[in-house]
Amino acid sequence: MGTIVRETFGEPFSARKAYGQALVEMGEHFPNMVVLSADVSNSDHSFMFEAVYPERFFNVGIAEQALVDVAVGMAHSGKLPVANTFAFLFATRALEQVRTHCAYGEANVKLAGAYGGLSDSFDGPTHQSESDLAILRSLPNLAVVVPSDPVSIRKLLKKTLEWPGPVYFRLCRNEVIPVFHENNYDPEIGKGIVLMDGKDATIVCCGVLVARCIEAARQLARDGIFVRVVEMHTLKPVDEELTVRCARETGALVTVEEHTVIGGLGGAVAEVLAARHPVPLERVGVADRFAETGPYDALLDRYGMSRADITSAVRRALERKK
Amino acid sequence: MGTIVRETFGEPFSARKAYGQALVEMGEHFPNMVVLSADVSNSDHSFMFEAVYPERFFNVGIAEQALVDVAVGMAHSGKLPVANTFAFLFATRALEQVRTHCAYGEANVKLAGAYGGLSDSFDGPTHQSESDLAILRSLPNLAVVVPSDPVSIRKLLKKTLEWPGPVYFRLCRNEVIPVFHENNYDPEIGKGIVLMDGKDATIVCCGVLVARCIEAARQLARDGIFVRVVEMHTLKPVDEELTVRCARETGALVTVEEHTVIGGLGGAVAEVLAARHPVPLERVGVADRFAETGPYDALLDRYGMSRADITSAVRRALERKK
Amino acid sequence: MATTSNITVRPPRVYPRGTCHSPEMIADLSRAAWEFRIQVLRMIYNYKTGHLGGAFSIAEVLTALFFHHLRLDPERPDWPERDRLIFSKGHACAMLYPCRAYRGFFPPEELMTFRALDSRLQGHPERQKLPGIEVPAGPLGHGVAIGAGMAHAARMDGRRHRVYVVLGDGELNSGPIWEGALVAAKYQLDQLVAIVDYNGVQQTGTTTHVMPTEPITDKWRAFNWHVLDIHEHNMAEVLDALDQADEVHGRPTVIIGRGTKGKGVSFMEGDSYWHGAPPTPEQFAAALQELRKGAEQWER
Amino acid sequence: MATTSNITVRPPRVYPRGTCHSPEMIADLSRAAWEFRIQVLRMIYNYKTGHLGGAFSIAEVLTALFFHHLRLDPERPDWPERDRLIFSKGHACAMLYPCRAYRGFFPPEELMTFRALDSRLQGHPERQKLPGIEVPAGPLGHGVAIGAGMAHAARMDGRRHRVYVVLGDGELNSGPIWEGALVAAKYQLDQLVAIVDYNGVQQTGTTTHVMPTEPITDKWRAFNWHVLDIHEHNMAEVLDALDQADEVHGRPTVIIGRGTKGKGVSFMEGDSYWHGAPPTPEQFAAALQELRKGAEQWER
Ligand SMILES: Cc1ncc(C[n+]2csc(CCOP(=O)(O)OP(=O)(O)O)c2C)c(N)n1
Ligand SMILES: Cc1ncc(C[n+]2csc(CCOP(=O)(O)OP(=O)(O)O)c2C)c(N)n1
Ligand SMILES: [Mg+2]
Ligand SMILES: [Mg+2]
Repeated sequence: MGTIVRETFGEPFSARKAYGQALVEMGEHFPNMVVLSADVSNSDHSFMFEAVYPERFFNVGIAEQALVDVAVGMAHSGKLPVANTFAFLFATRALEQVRTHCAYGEANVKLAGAYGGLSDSFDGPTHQSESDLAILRSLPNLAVVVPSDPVSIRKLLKKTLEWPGPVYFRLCRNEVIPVFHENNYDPEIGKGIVLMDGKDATIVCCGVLVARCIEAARQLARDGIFVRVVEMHTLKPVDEELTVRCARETGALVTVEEHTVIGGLGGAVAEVLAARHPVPLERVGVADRFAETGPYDALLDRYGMSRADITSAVRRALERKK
Repeated sequence: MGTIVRETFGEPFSARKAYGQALVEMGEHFPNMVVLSADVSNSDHSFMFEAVYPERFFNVGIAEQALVDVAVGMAHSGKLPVANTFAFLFATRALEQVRTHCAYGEANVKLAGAYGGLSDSFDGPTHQSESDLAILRSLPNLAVVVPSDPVSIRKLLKKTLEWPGPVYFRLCRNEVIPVFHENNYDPEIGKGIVLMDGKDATIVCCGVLVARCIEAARQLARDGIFVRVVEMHTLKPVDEELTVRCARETGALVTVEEHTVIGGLGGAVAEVLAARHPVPLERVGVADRFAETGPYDALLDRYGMSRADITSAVRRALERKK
Repeated sequence: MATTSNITVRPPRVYPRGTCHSPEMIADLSRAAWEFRIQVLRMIYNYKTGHLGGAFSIAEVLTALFFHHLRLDPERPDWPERDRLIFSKGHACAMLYPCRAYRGFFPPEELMTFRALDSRLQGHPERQKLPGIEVPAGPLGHGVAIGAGMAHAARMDGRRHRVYVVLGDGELNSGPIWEGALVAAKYQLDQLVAIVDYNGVQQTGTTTHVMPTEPITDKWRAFNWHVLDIHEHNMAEVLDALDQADEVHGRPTVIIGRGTKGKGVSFMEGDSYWHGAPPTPEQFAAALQELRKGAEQWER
Repeated sequence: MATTSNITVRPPRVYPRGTCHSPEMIADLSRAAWEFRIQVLRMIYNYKTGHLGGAFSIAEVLTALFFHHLRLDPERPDWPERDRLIFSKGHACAMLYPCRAYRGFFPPEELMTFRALDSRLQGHPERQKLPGIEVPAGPLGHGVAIGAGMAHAARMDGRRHRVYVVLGDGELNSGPIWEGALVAAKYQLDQLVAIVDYNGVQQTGTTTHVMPTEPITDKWRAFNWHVLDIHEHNMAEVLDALDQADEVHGRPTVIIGRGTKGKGVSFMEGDSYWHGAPPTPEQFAAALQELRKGAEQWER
């Protein structure tokens, strides 16, 4: 089990480049796959797919609503479309298209949300996505997947393409820390993964913060606090059984996500606990507000997702167990 | 306290007519108030305001994104705009406008979401709003208010207009049951109201289902189960203190809402409980799916919000207390 | 509650694409369009819910499409080579359902379940419930971009089938329509044809009052579409326009179908009240009589 | 990390609306536009983040607005009678900030904090942080409808101030723009003026390649706007067009400002690479030199 996570993390690697590479690789696996972008293909890195498969790539201009609807038309014609634009634009500007045609109409479109969380840090709050997971998780029939590192992006993109319905796939803009061993990491949509075991509490996390959670857990272990770390890469369908098991076995949970503490991973876990096995839960994330412009790491720290925020949330959760 | 709720409920009265009347009344109180609609003023009943104040009414056509943005421009020019269209359209088609300009830009626009929940029953799932509360609750700076009966519509509309920032005000299309005594019902945004006291469990509810909850509680009382009923008309900011107090004093909660059980009132309460006082919670609402076309009451019953659904959720919650 | 389902519609023959537009054919299709209006009136009267005005105005266009112009196989609703119909003004589906039923996609007996609980005939079309519905509709503004996606997929696969999108004129207020129009023109999607039910009325009033649409042909031309301008209640013009659109190369075509909301019932014509209101018993009887006269004028 | 803030900009005089467009004034404003480009180059080079291309192309328009055409009071940024500027293409705010700073809204010393943590100069404008910003911007497509709301509110209050909206040409792909255009025309909002930075390039390529915009004047005319068609880097044309727009009655006006993305730096002009990329040290030096020459040509 310990072998899923690298002993020493890898060198930071561009998440969007990893995504672009994965897209190209999938283009070969899935001959009916098409890729669309809305004049941001150099941001979302779908241009890498365009370079190899120009005839399967479509740039619809600055028209996110058309982006989704064109993809819907293609999906209903036997194509496997991956639509690309900023996460916040899927979650807001094109949300009616996503709801009516992907969620209700069950068009098998994959929505790749670039620049998720605070990762479009210098462009500021309008371009960041503090609420996308809550929004998209509330729609019936839509899966929500958040990969965390380059290996995870590649493997989960494949699973996302194989999944029989629409999926929101949330990505990061920046360099991220390679956390997983290529050979041992084998994610399934809808199944959380225990990355580290522990008995005192459980950290349930997703996305680029997984690395910070592992570091936090390792640090707590030095202080004699043994924390289980679960990567919940699928927010929907969320892994209820694993969540309940962690509640039962460790007695307190902490969720960690690059998102408001309302309605996202923290919300999903709070709902499962309340319904099945109430225990103390601390939710680490953005405190229901907009962030600002600045370097990515500085924003993560300032807006409540520092390593210290994680460790002290664990300590608070432990305190509440008593 | 018992005097807030009528002993015998009133005759069903059109919620949208009550809203239209309230709009007209407020037009006099608030001289800078303007009302906008997007070619649905005969649905949302803002036509009643138009009839009295034609020069303060704007029909922008079938253009919900412009609806919000025009209202934003007016708000930043000293007007107090009430924008009207279907709930699902605010929560999806115009959501980027709501997020960027009302939530982030803090434009003081009131968004009156007509045809909330399943109330546009015959138009079917596209026109119903199973996820609007989850979506809008996830945005920073936006208040979310759900009135329940004609008195509540009128009183909460006034509070909504007085509230210093943007508010999403969710309405029902159909005839609703007058529940409250005009003189004793005095709601404040952000404060839940204890409608009936009880010690065994608490029902936290909002919207037109408040009437059903009271009926359910009265029925349970006949079986010796004494349930507290709280009207949580404001989902955001949610009344944390009252929620925690109910958890502490009654030990088990049931949320009842005309909405998916993901992320709405049930989500808000689950988050508060997990963070402050974990107790068993049963969430009554739509089971994360789209509904269908049909008569309103039949849909409420079929999709999980019947009186029997409420009473059995209370019984399950009591069972879990043990 | 429901009146018994007394089926009175005599469907027209099916005239395969390419059939010469003989006077007999035109009369048969025109008569059928009037009879479909009668069916729609009954369906909406039955449960007192549904959209009459925009269903009546699109009768000739849908009749022409289903009984002549569209290549379809009711036995195989998912036949890959079928022409696609995107009924973007989904609220008017009370007219879509009879056309599909009498074309053989489902039993006409089901028509009177329109908008009832458990019916496959949802208030707005649902693709999972009813065979042949390509996409759900209801929220306005989607048809052009979805049609563009379908037309593009067809071209990629070397398929020659065509994609027809039926729009309302009020629907053109909606931004996503113009996004789709740009995309379709960029990709020169000549397999795509939009038909605007240019009936001059939207939900709360005339388009002149609510949101002026003129100069309508200039708008579409400025968005690089080929424009045909016809009278939508004249069956011969509808049939000819659909043929002409087949001959356009290198750009999508829009057919502006000038007509009348509530067409066929004098007291409903041009009045936005009848966008979504159901008739009283007296109104029902009066409307029925007028529609019967309309149908009779095409009997021969 | 940050280079020291060596302020080199000599702002122009403020020429109140109505001032005759003398050659001296035109030269002064033109020179300042070039110097603002230098300031922008420094700001973006400083933290290696920001949008150069679309900032450079809008230099003359913003200079004309802030130092001549807009009625503003920097001491009272919320003066109710002020003209409104809605900077809808918010990504190009690196040019908005110097214009506002040198016009007196905040100290030019702050300019070099652009995009730093704790700066009031956010990556896209934030109204709560910086006085004078009317609305946030960043997500494209809002300006016209918001401007319509402001123009309408002004008319209701009997105020004569005007509302200016600056749009990108790629931004016109966006549906909400056309919704706003319809609303503004319906209400005949002649206090509203949109200016399109028609620089022929959007984020991932030319507009011809990504999403063709032509025939652009036909589009706006078909949406019932008055259209003026000018060269946006020609200060005299910009000033004249703004005056002409004041004289239009009964409909909103759009000024199509034909120009060049990345204007002023030969290797940036017309190349979408420079939409959002920061320069290397060598590119910075080369660009600086070209921009200085540009400014010098207006020295007199
Ligand atoms: C996006 C959206 N906004 C509003 C509505 C409500 N609505 C349904 S039909 C309609 C009027 C449509 O007018 P038009 O397009 O002219 O259709 P027709 O005249 O053919 O009925 C409106 C506003 C909707 N269905 N979708
Ligand atoms: C709705 C939306 N979609 C995408 C983007 C990302 N984006 C920022 S600028 C830009 C290109 C803008 O091109 P244009 O309007 O021509 O501006 P300019 O050439 O003046 O820079 C894009 C796609 C955005 N900000 N908003
Ligand atoms: Mg119409
Ligand atoms: Mg441009």
